[in-house]
Amino acid sequence: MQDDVRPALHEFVVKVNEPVAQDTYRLLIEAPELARTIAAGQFMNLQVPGDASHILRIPLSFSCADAAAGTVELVYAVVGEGTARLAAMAPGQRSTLTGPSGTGWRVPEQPGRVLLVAGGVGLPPVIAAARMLAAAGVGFDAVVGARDAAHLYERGVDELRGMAPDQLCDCARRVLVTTDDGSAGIRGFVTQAVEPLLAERTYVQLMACGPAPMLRGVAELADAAQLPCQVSLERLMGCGFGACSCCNVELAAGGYALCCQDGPVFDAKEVVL
Amino acid sequence: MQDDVRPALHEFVVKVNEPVAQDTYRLLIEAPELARTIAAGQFMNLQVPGDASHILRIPLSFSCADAAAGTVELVYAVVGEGTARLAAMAPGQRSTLTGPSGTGWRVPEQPGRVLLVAGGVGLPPVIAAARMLAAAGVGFDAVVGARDAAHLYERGVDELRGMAPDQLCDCARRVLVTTDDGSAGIRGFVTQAVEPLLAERTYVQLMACGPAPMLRGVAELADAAQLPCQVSLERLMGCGFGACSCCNVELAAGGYALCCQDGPVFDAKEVVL
Amino acid sequence: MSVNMAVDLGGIAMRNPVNTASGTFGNGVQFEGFYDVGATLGAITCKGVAAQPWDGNPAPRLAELPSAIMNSVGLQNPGVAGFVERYGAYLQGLRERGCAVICQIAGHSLEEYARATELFEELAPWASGFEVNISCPNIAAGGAAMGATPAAAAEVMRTVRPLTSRPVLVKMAPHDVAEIGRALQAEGADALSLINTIPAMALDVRTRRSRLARPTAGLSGPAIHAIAVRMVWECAQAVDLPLCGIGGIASWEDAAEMILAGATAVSVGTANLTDPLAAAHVAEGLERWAAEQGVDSITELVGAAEL
Amino acid sequence: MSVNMAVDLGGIAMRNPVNTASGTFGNGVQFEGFYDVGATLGAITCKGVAAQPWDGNPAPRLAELPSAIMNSVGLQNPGVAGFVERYGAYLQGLRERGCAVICQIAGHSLEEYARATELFEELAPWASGFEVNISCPNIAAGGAAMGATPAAAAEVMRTVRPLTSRPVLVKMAPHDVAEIGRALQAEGADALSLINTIPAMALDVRTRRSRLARPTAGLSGPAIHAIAVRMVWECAQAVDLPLCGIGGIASWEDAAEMILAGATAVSVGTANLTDPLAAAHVAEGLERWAAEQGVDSITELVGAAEL
Repeated sequence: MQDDVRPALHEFVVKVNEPVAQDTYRLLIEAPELARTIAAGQFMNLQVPGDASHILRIPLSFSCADAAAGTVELVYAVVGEGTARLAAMAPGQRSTLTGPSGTGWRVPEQPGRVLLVAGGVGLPPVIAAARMLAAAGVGFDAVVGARDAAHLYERGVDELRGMAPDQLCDCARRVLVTTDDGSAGIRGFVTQAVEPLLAERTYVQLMACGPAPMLRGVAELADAAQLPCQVSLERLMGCGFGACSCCNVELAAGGYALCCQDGPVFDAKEVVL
Repeated sequence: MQDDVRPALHEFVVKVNEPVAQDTYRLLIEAPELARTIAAGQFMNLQVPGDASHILRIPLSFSCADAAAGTVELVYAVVGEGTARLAAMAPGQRSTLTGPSGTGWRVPEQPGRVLLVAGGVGLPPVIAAARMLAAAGVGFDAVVGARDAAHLYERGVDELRGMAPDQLCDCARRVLVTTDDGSAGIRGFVTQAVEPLLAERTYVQLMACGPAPMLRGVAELADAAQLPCQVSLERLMGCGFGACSCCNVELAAGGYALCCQDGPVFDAKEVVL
Repeated sequence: MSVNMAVDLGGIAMRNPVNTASGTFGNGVQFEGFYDVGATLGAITCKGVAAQPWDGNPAPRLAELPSAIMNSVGLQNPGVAGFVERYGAYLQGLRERGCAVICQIAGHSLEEYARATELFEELAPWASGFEVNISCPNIAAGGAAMGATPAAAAEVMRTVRPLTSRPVLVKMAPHDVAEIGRALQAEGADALSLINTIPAMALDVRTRRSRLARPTAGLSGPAIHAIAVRMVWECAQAVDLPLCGIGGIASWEDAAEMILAGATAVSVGTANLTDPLAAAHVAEGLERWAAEQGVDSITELVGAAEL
Repeated sequence: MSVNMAVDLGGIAMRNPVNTASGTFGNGVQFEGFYDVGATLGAITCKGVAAQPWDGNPAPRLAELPSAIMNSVGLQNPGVAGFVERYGAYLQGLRERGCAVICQIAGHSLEEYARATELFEELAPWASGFEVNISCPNIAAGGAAMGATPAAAAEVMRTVRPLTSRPVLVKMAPHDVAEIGRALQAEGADALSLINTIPAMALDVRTRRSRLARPTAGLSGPAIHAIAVRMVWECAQAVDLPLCGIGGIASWEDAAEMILAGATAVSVGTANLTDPLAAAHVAEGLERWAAEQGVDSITELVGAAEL
């Protein structure tokens, strides 16, 4: 456990809070110290004012931290009462968050291309991973899955396509979209796009975020290809900083790690997905 | 107990919700059936959305029900979390209320002038009483007390002054204002204005609403003048329609009545103030 | 796709599992302006009534707490004769409309329970059954609850049981529900209602006094729901009696949890104050849920939690 | 205007009455990014630790409820040796900074409690005292809590007491607090901490399964506060020991209620998750309150409710 992860309490101001796909919002907050310190794959835990009967904060990952502007971009799905309340926050409204929390993505040690895989609202942390890789000069391809075209966060896909070109690869980046119903991109699950990519192109690692069944599928393909795979997991969280031990993740070796502290990013082989 | 009081659930729409004095708001709601059926001195119990941790509705009296327009006017003080939430409701917002609830003011059976006495947020139901009297052709004077000029709901005082003139009295209506600090009207409590009025002019009855100490003082003066006195009481309420028995009012003869059903308007002699 | 929603609560036939908790629903008539009580609910449980009138506790009787309220009404009631005089005709009509009527019996001593039962037997032939409130303060024992221990609860039941052949339920306090439930079953209780409000304390820290007129009062509302479900489950493991699950039920989901935990019926309580249509919404929602669960009868879902 | 805020919790000297509830505050270090724990709190209570490491319960361990959460962490812990290795240096420093450090002892049997106490004695000379968690499941007795009855609680205390001369507190479950408190006092407990979480049940009505990995789990948060205050008051009437009041304390007012009800100290628990600064705010607020109440020492307010 990383007891040196010491999130702080930050005030934030909502700058933008706009729908960007069905049940999906893009939130831009001003939180200068957070923007300076948060690393790709880490998360924050937001207090959303309004309903005192919900006592827990809402843990959210981010897609982009702009240290110069002092802003952090989050893209979230409205899935319940808490995120609905968040979607109602207006520009100018203030609240607090705790962060940066947890252990994020790691840039692979070996040189070579990474395959990023995002399913649903797993996309934002994958965008953050892509920015991290691009900044480190590491090439990547990406597969982005969504239920259908309406739920696809297209701007995120465009961002992946538009990031600085690979410095170490001479071939073009591939960013593939899959939807369950074929209303955008390839019809099917992300794994159906990942499998041929793994056969066709060379990767040193996979990095994936999305629903548990998707992560299991991606981890199996990585395993078959004998490639390491980082996965970012989602858990209901009590505190978000190691105080309550509620967000346990089963370890392959037995026992549990804490998603908020040891994760949310884990080596797929170390956890039971 | 009046088991025939059968409030219903009404949807309402906020038309106006504006500050009219310090910590005091005027709320105009559209609720056509309520506007048609509610009687002076009765109340309603509003559901104010937002914070599920507060499970009770907010009981409020009203100042004016306009059956033709389908609207009801409420003037309320922001005194706690619930009324603060109500003050944040914007025009167009909808919620529900239960009502009409309780037993309201009674027009005196004997002919003659009534002295109305209002303290603080006791003013709105007194305005409703004045409208009821004016419609019945009964004359009245009024004493309106407030902490200071800033907390005085002046528009309400103007309404009392501007209502249809008495049909049975040839002398002009008196509407006196008192404030604790003298920043408007007479310096002192309402009783300091009530006492000389009782000595000087002839009344058949008093009708009063305000804080408990004020009601005690007014009831004592009425008693000394051998006049009946109706008082409108305030209690924390569970249901507002006789289901929970939580809003008990001690009876002079022993035992308890329920404020929400037997009141909020009582004969001052029948209750322990 | 039509599910049989009828249940048998210890001999009380209910058209659906929805009952109301004593003291939160007046005596039914107060809700007739909101919906057709007689056509909608499985049963109502009236306010607790004693042989003689009780004044109840002084004000304040109510405090609001997070997702909860506290009350100390103290069973204000007009006595059995006054109750029957005022509400008898309405309640008889309610039963004729298909809604069971459960009268709650209160007492400060075994003698008072007996006398109230006798008076109800004499004056309320329309009552579907009785619920004995064993949380009333025992005047002789310094105010402790009449049925605080298995032995004391059994004694109350032993007193009431021979006096009526109609179904007798017992409203249980929120402690030792397995042991007390077994004791009540042994004494011939037909069903158990649980839980009553949870004793709690709220102080005004400026005046150092209770926020209510009594040092302690009963906590109810959504805050206690998960505790109540656990106690219903514990009691259901311990006894072989139908249970009426009570405690913070504000939605059909809350009621469904109670049924899965082992309750044959459910009582909507504090939610009646928040939303006077709550019990009606629970009845509708339970029927939809039972259909979605694919059962022919709601009784198939009683105790059907997979734990 | 300066009030002496120091209290003595059964031999544990605290600069102010504010402690933290075990399992809600990590082991203190997790909050150092939020405020200076060592300079602010009276004490912290560490997570429960057993002689050998425990894995704890499977996921999910958490559910959100109205004004509350439920958890079933199951005392995941690295064992005394692992705990001391990982946190010993920090905790020794915390004590040197003026904040008492209370280590919580867990066990599945009397032998395990004894072994854990011996290991703490050997490896944690910096501990200010111990809190014995008697709500751990008794493996030999099918999982019932180790200290569920006065006799069983007394037996745990009798096991631990001879093994240390440092203060021993007992973390009490939310039932029979008067009787169990008296039994613990008779066995030499120095102080009592109450209440632990309240057993509760939350079901997913579509799957018919528990929302957590165990059938029941512990309810905590503002929903249970008024119940906890009542139990602290009941226990204070029954015993002559200092109490640490725990249960839904989210504000200084909540803490002040506990003190008025009879608590010498208070532990902030679930509120640490909601607002990591909660315990610090409680400490500030209590000092303002004590000054407004016009006392020279906060101890004058302990049990000072006028009921």
